[in-house]
Amino acid sequence: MSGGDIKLVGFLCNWCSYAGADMAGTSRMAQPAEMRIVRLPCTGRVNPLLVLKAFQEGADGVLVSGCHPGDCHYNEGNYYAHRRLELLSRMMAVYGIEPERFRYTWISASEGARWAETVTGFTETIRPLGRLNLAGGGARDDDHHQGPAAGSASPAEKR
Amino acid sequence: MIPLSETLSQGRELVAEIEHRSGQKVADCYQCGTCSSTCAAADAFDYPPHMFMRLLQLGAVDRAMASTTGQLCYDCMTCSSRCPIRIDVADVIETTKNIADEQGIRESERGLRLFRNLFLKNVRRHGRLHEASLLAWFNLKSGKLTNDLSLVPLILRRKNVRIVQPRIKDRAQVRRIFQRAKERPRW
Amino acid sequence: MVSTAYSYYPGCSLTSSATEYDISFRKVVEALGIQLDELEDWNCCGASPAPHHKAETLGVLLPGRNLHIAGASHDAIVAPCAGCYNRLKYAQYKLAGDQDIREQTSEVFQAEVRYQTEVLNIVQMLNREITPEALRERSQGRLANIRIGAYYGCLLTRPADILGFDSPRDPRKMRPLMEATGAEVPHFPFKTECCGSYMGLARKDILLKASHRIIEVAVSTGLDALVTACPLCHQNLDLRQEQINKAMGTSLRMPVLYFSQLIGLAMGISPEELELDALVVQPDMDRWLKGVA
Amino acid sequence: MRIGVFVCQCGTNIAATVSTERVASAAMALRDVVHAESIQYTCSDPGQRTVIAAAHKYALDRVVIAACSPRMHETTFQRTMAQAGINPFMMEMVNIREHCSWIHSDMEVATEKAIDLVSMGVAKVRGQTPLFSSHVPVVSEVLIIGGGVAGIQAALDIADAGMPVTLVERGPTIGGNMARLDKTFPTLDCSSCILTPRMVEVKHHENIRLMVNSEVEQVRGYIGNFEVDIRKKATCVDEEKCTGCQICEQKCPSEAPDEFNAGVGETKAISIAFPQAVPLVASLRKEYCRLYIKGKCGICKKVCPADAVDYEQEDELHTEKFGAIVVATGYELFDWRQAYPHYGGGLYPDVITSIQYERMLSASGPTGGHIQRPSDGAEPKEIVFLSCVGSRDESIGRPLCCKVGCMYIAKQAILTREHIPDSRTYVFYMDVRAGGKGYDEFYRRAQKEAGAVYLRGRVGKIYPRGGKLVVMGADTLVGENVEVEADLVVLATGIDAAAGAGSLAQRLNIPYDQYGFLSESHPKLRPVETTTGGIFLAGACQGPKDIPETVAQASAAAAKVIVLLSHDELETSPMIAEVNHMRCIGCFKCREVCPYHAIEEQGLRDGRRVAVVIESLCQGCGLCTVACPPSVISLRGYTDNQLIEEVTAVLR
Repeated sequence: MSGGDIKLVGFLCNWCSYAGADMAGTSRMAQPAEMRIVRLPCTGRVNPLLVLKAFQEGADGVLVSGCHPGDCHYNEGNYYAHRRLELLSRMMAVYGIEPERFRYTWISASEGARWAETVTGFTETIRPLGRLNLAGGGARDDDHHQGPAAGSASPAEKR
Repeated sequence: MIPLSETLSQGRELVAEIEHRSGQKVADCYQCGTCSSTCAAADAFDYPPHMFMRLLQLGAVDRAMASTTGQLCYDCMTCSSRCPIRIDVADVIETTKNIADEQGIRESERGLRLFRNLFLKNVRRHGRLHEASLLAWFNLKSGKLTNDLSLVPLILRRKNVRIVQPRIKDRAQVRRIFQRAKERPRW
Repeated sequence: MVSTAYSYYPGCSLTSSATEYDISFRKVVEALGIQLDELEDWNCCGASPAPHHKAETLGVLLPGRNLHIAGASHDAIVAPCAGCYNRLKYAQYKLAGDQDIREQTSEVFQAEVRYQTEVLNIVQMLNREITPEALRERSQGRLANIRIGAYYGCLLTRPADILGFDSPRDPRKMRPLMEATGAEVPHFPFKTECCGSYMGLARKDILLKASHRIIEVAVSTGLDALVTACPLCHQNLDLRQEQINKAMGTSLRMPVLYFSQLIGLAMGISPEELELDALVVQPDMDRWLKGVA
Repeated sequence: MRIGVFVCQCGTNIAATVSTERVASAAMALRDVVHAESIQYTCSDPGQRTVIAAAHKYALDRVVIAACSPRMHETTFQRTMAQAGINPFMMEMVNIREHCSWIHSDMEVATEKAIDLVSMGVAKVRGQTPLFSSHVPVVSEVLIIGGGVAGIQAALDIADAGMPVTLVERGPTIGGNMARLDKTFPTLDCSSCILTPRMVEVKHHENIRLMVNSEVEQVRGYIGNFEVDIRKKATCVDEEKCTGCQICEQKCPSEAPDEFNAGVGETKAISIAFPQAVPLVASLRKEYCRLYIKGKCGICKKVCPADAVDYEQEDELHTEKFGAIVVATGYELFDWRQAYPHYGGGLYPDVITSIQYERMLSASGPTGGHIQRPSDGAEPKEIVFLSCVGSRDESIGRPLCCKVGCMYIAKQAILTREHIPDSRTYVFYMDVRAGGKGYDEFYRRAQKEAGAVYLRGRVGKIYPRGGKLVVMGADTLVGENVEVEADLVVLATGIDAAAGAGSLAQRLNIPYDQYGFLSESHPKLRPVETTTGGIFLAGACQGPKDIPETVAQASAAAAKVIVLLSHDELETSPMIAEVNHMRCIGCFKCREVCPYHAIEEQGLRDGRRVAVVIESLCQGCGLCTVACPPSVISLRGYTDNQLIEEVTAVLR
């Protein structure tokens, strides 16, 4: 992985934020290179377990971005997303992950600059935190194995 | 003539201070004039409320601070209650005036300053205001000796009117209050 | 032990230029069988000259002291003066909303500040103690011959978010009790316009113009009287009515009553007891009470 | 599994910062990749031919194209796949331009990132299965909701194209707000002269079925196949029999408010809205009828020469099928009375609204075209117009501009001078918005020819004095307060969405804003579409509009409908949800979250109740996949496994 040591994953809805990221590109807005974008139809498709899976597999930060409330292409997908993701962000500490490593935001197709700022800000937040060490969190190839997953901490097991 | 390049950069900090203290945004004002049209004192101001807001928008804070608007506005808040943008115009004016006071910008409305000072002095000394004393002192100090004298018999025909200055017991507490307000006029 | 009586905060005006407000209020309250305990050693609220506005110290400390005293003994404090009511509510709002202000205030008072006593104006209190139905029952249409205007002015309703009493654009809380007197209460377009406040001494010109407008509209609305709950408004509109006429070259006549005087009349208390003689512009009581045995 | 990877150089757009050769060779190392190459312009004809040739040569069954945004060229390359004999959905695009080469400058960093992105694409396409679009037949009938000028225009356009139209109108006549106008700006055309012929055309058009006094109750189905319940309300008058003679109205003893004339004058409980109403049929409003209030009357039935009055008439419920729906529910005027107590709140009879004034201007209106003060019937000489009453006023929750107020005030000022030559008009305004063709000239004409006194400022208070109204305003240009002693005050009230627009939107499953205006799919490029396929918008239901704009949008919506219904069948996207019936537990959580009501309950032979996706309704948002407790719903093209593979491809 390039662009420094950390790995960031972005789950973006196709209609707003992905288009916003396209816009940032079309406008040639320089951004840090750690972000890897996964395109989805809607943030309502983002299963919290998918976010946790990303962390478990080695992501150091996960960003979810969709349409502004009221602007959802599917009318209400982002409201469901908001509820789930808000809950998820409050639960991060429980999973042993610094809450700053997870963020969700609303960026429209016309907000290229805002996307660029968000990526930059998010990357700069995670860089000082460094790699995520999921103690007892289970399999991660490039980390030391801490033995078998301790108790119920691993979301993967729960799944 | 307002040199905008200058005022907009030089006035920026003071406008920000006014906005911060009042919690209002001067840029919100769209100059509809509702505030002025409802203001019972607008005729007496050099700048009616909407123009006062405009001065702040243009960064011409000096002019706003020196205007009679702040001094003559008696804070009835009619403008604030009718503003279509919900700007608390009265608060913006009052805040600007207070900042002008702090900066020692001299009030041209001497009568009003005299009234306020005598009022507060009376309360500071005795804990309660005595309207008759206030009238007497104001007339004496302002030189308008017969001001409102015709009202005195009208007041005196009331029952129970206190002829002498009332005083509260715990004047020490009131002095402490004024002392604190003098040391720290704002929280 | 907290008393069930109201703590009563007359304020400075009610001891000098507005004693008829004090007397008539006490008469009404007495007739309703409610106990009033005058607030011990109360001080001036600071009125308009004490800087308040958002963060000014004096505007909290002066009324705060009264709140603090009342809090020791009473659940509710009633302030008939609209200005006093306004400042008490302001202080309460600041004290309730900001711990730092609470702490600093406690430091000045040398005691943990008590600020939670309920603050009531005269309209709120009387609405609580006598329903319009009950007043209608007592008044038996006593004032059926007259048309009166409810004049709210500024301090009773503004700023609405702090006072939370009534709409600042279209207040209506005085109306039910006023109508229960039997009188007609037509829409008074200037019910929220300012009378000129404390400008009387220093800038009479502004005040007289503003008050003149209110009286003029009251006359053209065909009112027999205005009713107010503010001594300053009363001073400007009644006490200065001659000055107004002189300055504007008019000969308007508009009696201005205190809310308590009107309610007292409806309850059958005599005009003399309610100190109606103290008014500069006298209402024609014979006509008002025509047909009352 | 044989995957081909094509890395586009996009001229120098990509190649300047990403080494496409290195990306291609790195791709060769990925599992199941049998071919990778770099192409200069992949989307060009030669580029596509190169892809097709390679597909044949290497017997590819999956393809990854690393190029620009899929939002740009996904359909292009899906077509290429079809030409190459590969299922179009077995292709994954990787965005190494907008998300890589254009935002990074370091070649090393950008190339590494591009390699990562390609491995994600490869991982995802490995989990892909062929998908096939299905086709649904299209009902060729069209429903238009609302019979104002927008609905009329759309109905006529579509009907002229040969498609059957049902025009549903809530009120007793079509014509909408435009029928209430006297003249129109900036040409001063007589409104009814231009509108009523169109209304009659609707009535007689062989392809249009007109349903007045009718409302849409429920909408089921999907694009091409809507099923709609329409309630035709009982009006106690048989539409077929009524001849519009108005004898019933003349004899009816029950007075009723005249809604068509905005309360200027009264009408009867049984009446015809206005003389040019279409259909010209009386209707009875029970809430004002003596028979229904007091239980005794029946005069209208006795006097009707056509025997058309039928007190027993009941509501009719029609269920019809439509292929497309045009919503044209229009606007209504803001009710100012609560919001502006300082203008009297409705207590002063001589403070009226602009539509009331309009009705007075109209020769066929209740005053026969005479401007009269409601208080005493006198002809006013000093008339004050207030703009933005209920517009651009945040304090009452209406920050929006009504868009037509400035112009209709100018029109009314000009007409006032024509009606009362010795009158004087005043216009309090904040800005004059005259941005249409001929509009600015028209507003200037109000000043120059009609002598209207324009005052820049808002009015703070209106109160009565000696039979006149004192209007206290500010002239912000001179910085002083001004006062007018007016005979009549006309409030240019703002525009609200029609009452019930929000609840109709809910029934149609289309979004709307906080003011009840219906939302278009895209403000620039899809201005008449909604986010629900097959439902289109026309006119002021979408936001304040003037007549030319409304008509233009109605024709645009009609064109969209005609395009849609010109096909016998519709292709549906296969990227939709799918339930694994074996493992479905029948909890129907999916049905609760589905914005499109695309989940239905189905009984299996073993007695279990399971969820089934209605393919033509599903829009592929994937909300259900997350809501499903046992995770047995998958979204084709975005399955859990695919997404996990995509993410982990670069993390591991």
